Amino acid sequence: MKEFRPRIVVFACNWCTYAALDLAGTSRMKYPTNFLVVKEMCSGRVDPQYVLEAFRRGADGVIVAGCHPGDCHYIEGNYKTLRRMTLLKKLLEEFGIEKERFRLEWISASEADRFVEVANEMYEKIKNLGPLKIEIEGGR
Amino acid sequence: MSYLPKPVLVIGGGIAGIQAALDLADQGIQVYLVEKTPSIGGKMMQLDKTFPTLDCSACILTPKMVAVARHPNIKLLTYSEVIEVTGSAGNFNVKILKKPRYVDEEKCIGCGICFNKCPSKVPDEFNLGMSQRRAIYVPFPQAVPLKATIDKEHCIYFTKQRCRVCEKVCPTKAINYEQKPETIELNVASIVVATGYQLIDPTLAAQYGYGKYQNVYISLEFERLLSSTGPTGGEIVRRSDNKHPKNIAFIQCVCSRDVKINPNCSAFCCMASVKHSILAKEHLPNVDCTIFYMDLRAFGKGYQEFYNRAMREFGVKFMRGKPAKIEEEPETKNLIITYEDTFTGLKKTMTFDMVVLAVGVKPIYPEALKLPLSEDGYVQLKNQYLDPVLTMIDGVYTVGVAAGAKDIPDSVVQSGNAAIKASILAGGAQK
Amino acid sequence: MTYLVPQHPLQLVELGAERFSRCFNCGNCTAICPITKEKASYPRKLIRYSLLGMEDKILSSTDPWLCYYCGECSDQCPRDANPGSFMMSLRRYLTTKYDWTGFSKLMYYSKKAEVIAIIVVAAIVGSIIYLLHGPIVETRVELETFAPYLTTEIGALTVLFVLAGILLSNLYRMYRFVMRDENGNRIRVPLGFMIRDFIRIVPLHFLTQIKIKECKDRQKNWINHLIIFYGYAASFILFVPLLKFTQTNDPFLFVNPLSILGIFSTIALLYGASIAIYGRVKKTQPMWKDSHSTDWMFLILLLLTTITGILTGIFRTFGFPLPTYIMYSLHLMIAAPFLILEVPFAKWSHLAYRPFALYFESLKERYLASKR
Amino acid sequence: MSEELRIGVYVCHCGTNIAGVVNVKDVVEYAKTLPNVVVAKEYVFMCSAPGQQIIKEDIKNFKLNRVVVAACSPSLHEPTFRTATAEGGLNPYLFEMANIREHCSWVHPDEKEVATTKAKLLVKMAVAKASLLEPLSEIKFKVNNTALIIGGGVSGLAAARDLAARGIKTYLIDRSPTLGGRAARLGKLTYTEMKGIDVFKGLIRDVAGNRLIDVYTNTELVSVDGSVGNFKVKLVKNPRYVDAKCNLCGECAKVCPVEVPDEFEFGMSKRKAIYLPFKDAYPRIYVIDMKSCTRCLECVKVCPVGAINLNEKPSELTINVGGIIVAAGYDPYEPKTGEYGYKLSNKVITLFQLERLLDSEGPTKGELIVNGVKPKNIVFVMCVGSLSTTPDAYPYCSRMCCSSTIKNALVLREKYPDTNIYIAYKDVRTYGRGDEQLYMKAGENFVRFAKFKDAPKINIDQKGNLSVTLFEETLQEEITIPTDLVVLVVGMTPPRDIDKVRTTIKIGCGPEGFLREAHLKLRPVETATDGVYLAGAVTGPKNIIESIASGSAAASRTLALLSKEEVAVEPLIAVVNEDICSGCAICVAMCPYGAISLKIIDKNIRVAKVDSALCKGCGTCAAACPSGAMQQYGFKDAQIKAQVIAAMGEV
Repeated sequence: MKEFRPRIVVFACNWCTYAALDLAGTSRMKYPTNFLVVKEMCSGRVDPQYVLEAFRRGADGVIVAGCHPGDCHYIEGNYKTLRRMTLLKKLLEEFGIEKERFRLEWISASEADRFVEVANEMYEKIKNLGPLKIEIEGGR
Repeated sequence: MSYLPKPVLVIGGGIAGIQAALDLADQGIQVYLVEKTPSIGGKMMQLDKTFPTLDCSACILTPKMVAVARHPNIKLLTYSEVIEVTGSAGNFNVKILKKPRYVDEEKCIGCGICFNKCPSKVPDEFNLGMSQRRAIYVPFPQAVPLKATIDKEHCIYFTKQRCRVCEKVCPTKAINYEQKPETIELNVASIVVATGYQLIDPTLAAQYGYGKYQNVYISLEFERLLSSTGPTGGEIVRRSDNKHPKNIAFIQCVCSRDVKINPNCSAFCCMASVKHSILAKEHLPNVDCTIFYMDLRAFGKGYQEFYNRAMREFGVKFMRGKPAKIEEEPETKNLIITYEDTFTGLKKTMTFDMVVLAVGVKPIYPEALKLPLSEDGYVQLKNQYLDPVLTMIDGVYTVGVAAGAKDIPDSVVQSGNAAIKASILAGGAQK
Repeated sequence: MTYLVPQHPLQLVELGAERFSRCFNCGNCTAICPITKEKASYPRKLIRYSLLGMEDKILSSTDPWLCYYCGECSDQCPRDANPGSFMMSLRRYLTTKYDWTGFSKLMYYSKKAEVIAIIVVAAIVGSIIYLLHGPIVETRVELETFAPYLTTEIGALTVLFVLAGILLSNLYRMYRFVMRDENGNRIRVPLGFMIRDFIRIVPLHFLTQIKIKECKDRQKNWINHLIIFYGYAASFILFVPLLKFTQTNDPFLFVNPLSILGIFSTIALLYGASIAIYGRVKKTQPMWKDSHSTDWMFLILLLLTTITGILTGIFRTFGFPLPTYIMYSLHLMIAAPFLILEVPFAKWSHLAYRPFALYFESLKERYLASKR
Repeated sequence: MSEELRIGVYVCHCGTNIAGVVNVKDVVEYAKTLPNVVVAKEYVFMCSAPGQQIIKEDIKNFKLNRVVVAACSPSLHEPTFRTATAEGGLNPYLFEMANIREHCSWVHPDEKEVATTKAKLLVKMAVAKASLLEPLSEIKFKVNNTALIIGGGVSGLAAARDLAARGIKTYLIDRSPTLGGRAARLGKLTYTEMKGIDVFKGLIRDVAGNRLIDVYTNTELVSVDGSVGNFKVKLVKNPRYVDAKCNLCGECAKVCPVEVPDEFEFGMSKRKAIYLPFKDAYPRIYVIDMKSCTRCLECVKVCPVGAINLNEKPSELTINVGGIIVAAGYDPYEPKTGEYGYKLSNKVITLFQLERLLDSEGPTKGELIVNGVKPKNIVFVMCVGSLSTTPDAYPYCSRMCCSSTIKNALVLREKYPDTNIYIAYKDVRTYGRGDEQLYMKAGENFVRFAKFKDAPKINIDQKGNLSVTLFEETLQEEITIPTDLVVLVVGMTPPRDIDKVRTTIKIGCGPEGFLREAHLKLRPVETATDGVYLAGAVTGPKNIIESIASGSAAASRTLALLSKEEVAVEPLIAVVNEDICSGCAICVAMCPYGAISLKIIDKNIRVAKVDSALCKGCGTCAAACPSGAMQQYGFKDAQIKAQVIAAMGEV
């Protein structure tokens, strides 16, 4: 049987987390493959429906990440993200999507190591959980 | 009447020079930015992170470097030196020596094939000799311009008339061993001196045994150790045995605040060491960090808060007292520091795996300018208050550490100050 | 809690503490000092006490007497505040404080007073000799006849007892100043301990001055110190208790054991004083870099005493009666002020203060131990 | 859009940086299989001139209308390839980048096969998004090349001086009746024989009468509209009650019956209700302090030139400027009554009061006289209001006080050689050029330093005698210093009403209220709001030299903006589909920039409207829009979803 490799979508803001992922690269850090980054200008751009869409299309996990509270490039976009994603978390659990599969993280441009830490942790947990057990549009 | 503004010369491609050049260029002034090394970036490029925000230094600097390279108003002259300046404010005639890179800048695409193949290995200045580069090299991967340079002194072709490997492998045929030095003559309205600093020779503080004991480092070396692009790939390991240190001492005011060596305070070392101790803790969570200081000069915005964080969140120990000497344990190469804890009045010794000396700085000036200096070794200013960047020579401004030891924000502010002054001279009252 | 006396410690500057107010309190001096122990925190703390105006702390401290001025601290001081010379000045300062007569102060703070004092004492001795000398035999050298033994001995012993008395009383004052706890309260230790520690410490350190050796590279210095000390002691023994056998009418004999001792003492003193004078002129050692006027006076008087002694011996040996008597008178006129002024009031007194400082320190520790 | 999609994909080797891990050939072959891809190529360095040439030629040869480059991070070379795309004749926003270096080859060096798969997925995602890209054009605004400077202290003056020297029309406003700010009140300065007033006079020489500088004193900010390059600023000019006819005869002040503490002298002397703020005030015109004026009209009667008009009313004026410099300065920390004995004894004064006492033009003509006597023992207590020494104190360091204190101590020692001076300090932070030498000079002059950790106590006995008790940290002992005068070295705090200015202009501040710069290290005089700059101590404590330098630096950045004909803004801003918008106004509340308003189309139909000049393009509004009417250019729902969908499935 082929090894299960969770596929995880990362919604990263342009100013902090995307830069942190770049830094992870320039610092030659290592983290599991299959973290696929979708860039936004601000984590505040992440509409909860994107997360749902990702799960619906077969993502095994989703990370929404942005600047630390207070550091938002757009003054307070990340506070709005926080509000939305807190609500979304509850909703996802209702849908039967394990809470380990969704994370909201604050990762500043200099915290490449933090991303690597989150990635490793999440990858392990989801690997243990196995593939998402909901119906997936278009099949797997 | 309207006329085109005259150009301005900025000497030094560190952060201060970069900022001055960008400010001027944005104001529509033609700028010549002269840098004596093959790339701009200066000392800030060698830093891993910056205090108190812990921003990655390269990440915030490289966009500025790229902006310099792309700016239509900036003519970048790297690997060049100012050799003669005549004339006066508004009308300086400057001669610049462009040293041969032996690589055609137009053709080189910075692909790096040549320096992978070059057989001659040389201590890498960018990593303070802790790693090696080749005789044909780019000082660091994000160099601007990203053009190779042949270091003539170590090139096998230049020393032994054979090899020419780089020429063979270069995909764009950019190597040119016949390149000659070039003299460029410019007429500029004003000159901004942003030539920065050099570290004072740490062996002058002989009691700390730098150069004698392997595990004694200077702060810039430690900065390279912390950096993922550094010689150890971001691992803090000891020179003697490549092992992680369990405890590190940081000694402040080495070759600073010492009337016999350098009476000036170097202004940024305290915060740099606080930053180092925090970063060391981040790299090696179990490492013990002790900072030996006399006065902890956390004076800038957010600095005191950063210092408090180091103390409270990271458990960095602060020991008030100037250590008298360092001795080495011959077998372990550990270092024994003798000091007085001035808060308890006890004389103690403590053993460390690694010691980092926060070495003081002294300014560098272009000789061609013959800038009058003050007693403290820094440039003399005409009217420190009303025109804080003006030297004794009208039309010549100094910024950054060349104008007194200072941190990055203060350097950037001075650059802006000098830029508008130079701009006024260059553009007159016209717009 | 200490109440500060906000006076500038300018007297220390007069006593030779150069630039010490530059101190920025880094502790480098304490750390580099080869003789400070874990708990002792000098010179730094003493500088701080002086600068802030905490005189009681200085008076109750024995630390200045433990320093032998190796100069390490001054070499490495980042402010070039010269802690070594500061410690030296503190010893001078304490000497003036221990002395109740005021002579010490006079001599240390005024060169003029010092010179006048010497001249006055010399004049008094001169007049006494003039008034009380015996018959002058011109045919042969009869020193005992010129300076009758009894008179001289009485004079010498009087001087000795007076000086010893003053010195002892100064030592007692030192004891009173020093024997205080951190809060300035007086402390006492049982007599038994006092006697035991006295026997254990004072003779040993008085006779060997072994502490100097703890300082860095001070072997030579220690030997020189001992040479002067024993040269001095020898001549003291020869000319005070043994005066009867040395100041005689008999001609000077080289093979006589007393003469050998005498020759040893003169050579030792001549050598020691010359080395010290040379050192101070050339400033070869840190401790010799900043000489106070009293240091010069001490050495000059020592040298002159020795030279006049030697000349007296030479004239006596070769049978020149008049020159012998005159030189001997001069010798006494120099030796007397030297002894009278230097022993209790100035530099010589450190020979007593240093071992006693160690002694009092030990007593203090006993007290603190008993407290614990 | 009916046009057929023709996408070109270019995969970069980046030397071995990518090719060493990712099988580039495989990726290219895979790219060719993706929908609408008409050409896929590889090259060793796409960013090099030859690499860019390939793109330009292919756009022509293959009639490409979308370009995808798989290479390094867009933060590095997106601009490069955008330019290349544009040079090839395509709209630069029809370009998309896949980051297969930082996000792939560099982080998965040991898993070549999986990394290749990931690279394919990333290319697939980029192609999916590229398919949905739209041509966009940068938004450009004409720049109004005038500037407004708020605050007439040294930093504001320096900024005005420099901008005017470069031909920029500048409005300089100050809410007090004179320019000069705080520096004009300082006595002898640290590194020179000049006094604070001399620096002020040096600056005012270039400002007064400058035809390019309009000075408005007694003037406050009312509102700021618009954005970078085009601000519309409303000001209110409060009445001075005395007009320019004033010939400074001073008769009015002589007859004025009202006496109040003189704020210029920190209350140490009195002034009248009609007064000249200080001798060299600018403008040099008397002013009436209406709060204390009794309207007795004595001054009006006596004025020989009829310059006084008690019925003057506030007037509003509106100006249009391209850039704004906020140079609002600072306030000294004001100790509470009883804090360090402040106000309990008139022998406890602040450093600023001491500066006035030592100034030859001060209330005592430069003689240090307190309570009628010359103090012999003086104690300076440092870090009052700073470094969290007391519960009310701020946590930060006020930076300038150490050298300022030492300077004053030296002035005192020189002037009164028999005074005994103690400086109770927490840390001596003489960081600046020449400061360390000053510190040593203080030592040489027997200025004594005592280090405390917790705030010293000021004791006042029944006779009014003062002493200072502190725990000397380096002696581990409590000491008490008897003294005749205690000087509280107060720190710098944000100006009291700064929040009003801040919220009017919409700029951020730090936890203590000092204004926040765009980037602490590299953009210290800019704010996150384009076109608004900061100068002087309003961003944090600074000394005079630093304030003047930052004033000039702010002028430099402002000039960089105002030198341009136009400002260009990336077009990645919000856009409303008015057909779907229900006018619910959720987005209006979301926008941190107030860029969204409701527009009335019909009587009952309101739709959201985005002010493209204010929108910064965060997309928060789009994420909140319940109907999907609000979108963001470059990040439309469909584009993002296409990326998400492309991230799934096998390759």
